[in-house]
Amino acid sequence: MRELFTEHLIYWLILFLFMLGPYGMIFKKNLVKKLMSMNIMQVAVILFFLALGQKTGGTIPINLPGLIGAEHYINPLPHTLMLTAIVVSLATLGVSLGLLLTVQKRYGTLEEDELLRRMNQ
Amino acid sequence: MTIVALVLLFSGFFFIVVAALGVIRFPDFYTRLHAAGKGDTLGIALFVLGLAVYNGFNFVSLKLLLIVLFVFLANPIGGHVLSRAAFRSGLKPWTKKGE
Amino acid sequence: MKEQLPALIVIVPLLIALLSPLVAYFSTRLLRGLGLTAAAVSFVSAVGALGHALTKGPWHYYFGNWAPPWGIEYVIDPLSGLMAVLVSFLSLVVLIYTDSFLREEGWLKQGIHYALYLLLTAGLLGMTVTGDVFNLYVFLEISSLSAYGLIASGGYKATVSAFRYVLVGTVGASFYLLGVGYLYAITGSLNMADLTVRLQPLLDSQAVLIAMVLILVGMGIKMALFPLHGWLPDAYTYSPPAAIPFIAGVMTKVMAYVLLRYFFFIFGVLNGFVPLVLEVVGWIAALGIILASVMAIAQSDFRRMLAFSSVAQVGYIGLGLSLGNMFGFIGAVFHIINHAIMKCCLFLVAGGVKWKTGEHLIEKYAEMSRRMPLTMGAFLLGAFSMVGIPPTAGFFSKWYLILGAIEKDLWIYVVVIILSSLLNAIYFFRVIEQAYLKKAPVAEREKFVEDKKPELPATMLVPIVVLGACILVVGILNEPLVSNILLMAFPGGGL
Amino acid sequence: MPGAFFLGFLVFLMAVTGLSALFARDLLASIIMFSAFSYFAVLTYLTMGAPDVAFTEAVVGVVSTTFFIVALRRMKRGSSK
Amino acid sequence: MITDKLLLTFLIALIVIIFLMLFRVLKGPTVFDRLNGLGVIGTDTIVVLILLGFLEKRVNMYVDIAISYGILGFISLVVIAKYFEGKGDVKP
Amino acid sequence: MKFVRAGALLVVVVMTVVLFIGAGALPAIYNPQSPASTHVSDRYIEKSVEETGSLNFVTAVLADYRGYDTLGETTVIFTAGLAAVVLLRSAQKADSRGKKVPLAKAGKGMSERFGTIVLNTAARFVIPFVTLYGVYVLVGGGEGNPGGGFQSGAVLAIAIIISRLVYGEGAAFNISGDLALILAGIGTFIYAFVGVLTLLWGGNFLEYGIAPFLMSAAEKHSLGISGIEIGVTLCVMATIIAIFDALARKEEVS
Repeated sequence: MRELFTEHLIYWLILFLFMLGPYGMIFKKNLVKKLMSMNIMQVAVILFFLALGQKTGGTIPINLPGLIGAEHYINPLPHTLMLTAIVVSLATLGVSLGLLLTVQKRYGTLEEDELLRRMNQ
Repeated sequence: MTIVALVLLFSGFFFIVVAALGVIRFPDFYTRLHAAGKGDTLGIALFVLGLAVYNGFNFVSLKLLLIVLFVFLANPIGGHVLSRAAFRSGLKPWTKKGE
Repeated sequence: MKEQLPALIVIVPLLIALLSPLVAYFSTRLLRGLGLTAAAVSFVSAVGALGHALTKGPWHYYFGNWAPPWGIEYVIDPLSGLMAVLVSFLSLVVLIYTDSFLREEGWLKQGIHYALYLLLTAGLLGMTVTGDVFNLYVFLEISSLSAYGLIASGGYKATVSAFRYVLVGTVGASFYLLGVGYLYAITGSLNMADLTVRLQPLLDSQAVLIAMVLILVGMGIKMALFPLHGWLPDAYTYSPPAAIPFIAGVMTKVMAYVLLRYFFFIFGVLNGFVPLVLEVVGWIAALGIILASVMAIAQSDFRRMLAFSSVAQVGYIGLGLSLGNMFGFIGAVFHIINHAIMKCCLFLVAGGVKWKTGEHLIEKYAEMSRRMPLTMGAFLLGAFSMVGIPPTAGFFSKWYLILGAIEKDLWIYVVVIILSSLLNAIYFFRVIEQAYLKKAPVAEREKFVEDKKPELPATMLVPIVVLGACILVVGILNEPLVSNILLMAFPGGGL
Repeated sequence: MPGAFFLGFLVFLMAVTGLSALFARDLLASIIMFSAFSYFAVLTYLTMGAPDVAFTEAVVGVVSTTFFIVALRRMKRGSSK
Repeated sequence: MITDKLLLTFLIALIVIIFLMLFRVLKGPTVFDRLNGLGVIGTDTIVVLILLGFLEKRVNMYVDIAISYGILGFISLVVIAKYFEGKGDVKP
Repeated sequence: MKFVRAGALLVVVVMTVVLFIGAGALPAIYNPQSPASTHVSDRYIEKSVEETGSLNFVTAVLADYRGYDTLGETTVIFTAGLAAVVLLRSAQKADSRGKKVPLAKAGKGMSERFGTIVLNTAARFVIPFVTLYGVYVLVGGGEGNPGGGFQSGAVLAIAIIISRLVYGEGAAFNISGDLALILAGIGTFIYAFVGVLTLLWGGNFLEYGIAPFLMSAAEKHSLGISGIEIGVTLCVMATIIAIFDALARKEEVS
């Protein structure tokens, strides 16, 4: 039981952070906050992948002269994948902020209830 | 060299702690900004300088010096810009009661 | 160059898309030619690759010549080849159609529209032919982002629905990525073939179950499987007519293809927790078919009706997936093809009517058959196919689905399919009634009787007619299609 | 393992800042907390031995904060809870 | 004389300070207080990054990130100050 | 409505619990024997220096082994730029109802000049410094430091954003939105063009080793990597500026 706690605690924290995303998107009525919770979720996915690559006795995956062998370096593959994921999150953020500005311009509000009311007028 | 580094490190750390205390304890924004802007800048600069001395003379130390330079440039300007924005948007400075 | 065909399928539209703002700055006509060329090249190479896959077996293409699992590979087997042909064909057809809507726009708008459209094509094609689960995510994001852009360019209401789509779509993509993370954690590989091998001893692990659920939810959101379809109706209704036929026709189908690929090829339908998950999918899909069809009846906007019908039709694919046997597989893939073609055709018709009359409401379709006979003919074929009337394609996919359900003794699914066909008939008959039987009000009638112009410009009419013909052709040629391609595509190589 | 505890503490801080970003009434404050969230994310990535990712996140953090504030300039600052 | 242990002590102390600053960021009361706290967190993080680099024996990698942090604090302050130009509201 | 919210909360809680339980089945964190650290990654760590000539394994994987992913990533950025620009330019035109659009509260916009002497003077020092640093990140990226095309592009973009913020829309050190979009396309095209070159030389897409130069394989690979890094830098820089420009553009009075 104690092992489970030390070995998986970080996963749990990360998954909690991940579920903050859907929670915020459902229960926060402000669109900017929905956007933020989306971003938090993406960060949690990144953390999850990085946690997978951890290794005791591993250092940063940049070659040190004289230190040869796979067991001395952290797995570089998740880092690569997550670089892509970060870039994707920035891209999504840009697009959705553009969308929000347009919504604000037309409807003058970013609160979901108010927005729905104004849309159906 | 080590002694110099140690002195720099500890004095830098002292200023950082003092700045942090100030930010926590001072009564209003302007005084807190005062603590952060002055204390923190000096503290960081001394601390990083100490690390640079400890590291010896190489490319990394040059970069550390660059950081010191940049902190010295950016932090006060940040403070200036921030206090200007605060004052212009109508935040009143704190005064002792009754004055 | 022949051995580089798989790369060309995706690369050519991508390259042209990257240059299109630049090209549009100098000449929009040149851009139009380049875009059509790119789509055509992509289509031709997809056909070539499919031919190779059918005659000589699956084609593996290594990017950077790094062998998998270290590098990224493209796999063209009959299934992915068929999907690539479908996507690139529809992309080409809709691109011809797009032209009339864009002629009057400025260079920037045209350049961006072409770029986004070609990027969407490239993204969807990349998703179909890739053999790497993370590469699939990257192309998923390319296609989603370009779809957000295309949908949002349709006015203010479209912006709101596009924002909702961004949120929901990102949740879907993140769920998918987390699922990939679980798979990566227990196998250490990202290559699909390698995953299949390394997952075999692990299929009873809880982590695989979670990964399965995460991927199912993620892709389910993207393909608008029933309880997760909230973003779809608004997005389809408000987006601009130049882009929506392709998005509606192809995007959700490619996501469905990804699910098929995962469940039939990577997890294997008979192992571990898979049958349990599939059973749940089946019930949800059956419920979704009925509810979405009922919702479609209640709509007064033609596009909104089509959107709800899309949700119902995606349910059929889910049903085929959940059956998990050969007939279910064939039915699902066949329905992907059919539905892509007919939904594309129907949205083209909706766009054509909008172009001519500026209307989307069903009640304004009165006597449309005399004003636009060819367009309405194509609509009639599409509607018959949706309902499932024999010579058209839609009948046969339902037929295979029913066969699959009978084979598994799930008679309730048979009932669901037949019932939903009836519901389909009801909501399409409303439109048919308006278009063929109702008389238009006199004032409007005089207007269009005087009108001597052709019903639509040729660039719009040809795609509509071609797709209408395709519905018939696919229906009539279903036997060779199934026995030559779909049976080869079934994992294990058919009977 | 001290590294694990340090890591757990940082992720906990991220959770705190993330939650408070979601629950602030003032959107500008929310963005500032989001910025702090991104700071801790950088520290966490570094502790996990991923300098490349941390670097990217640091830069992306700046850019996304900038985007947020520039966009907020045209929005209303208040927010429902 | 300067051992890893000393650096580790500094590191932990700095983390505690950052944690305290977080209180300021979370509590407010005005936006400017939060910003101020954020600025202090930013500058302290620079030191934390460099210390982490010394502890990992890979200083040259961490210094780059530290420099970009310096820029980070600066630009976000400038952007927020610009936000307040001509707006004139402290509270929403 | 209450029921829907409660149901949604229930779904979120159940999902969290399921994920927590599922995490128990994952290999423990820090385990050097976990499949993720033993199966594919070994080759990247052991061979990448000789095969790709890059000391940074992450760069090696990013730009060479999985270079095609990175092409996709760059395209994603470019797509985002396109989508953001098309949105903010065209939404008001496409709305058929033609209502008057309510404007945001008047005041000086983000695109105005920001006039304090201290800031203006400081920006004169800071901007070249940041630009130089961006170039350094690009150049130093391959030589065993973190950094590379993406980071460099973002830092360069930050330099331009500072200039835009301080000196306003008429800043000398500036790129306009439309031009930025074209530049972003060209940047990504440079990346893809490296791949097309390798196709034309008879290799697979992005197979740098095929280049007909008199070099060792590792040198060819690092040449190819630097080629694509330049493309990534250009694309990222231009796209961030394009999005910023679209967001901060002066509100058009209609």
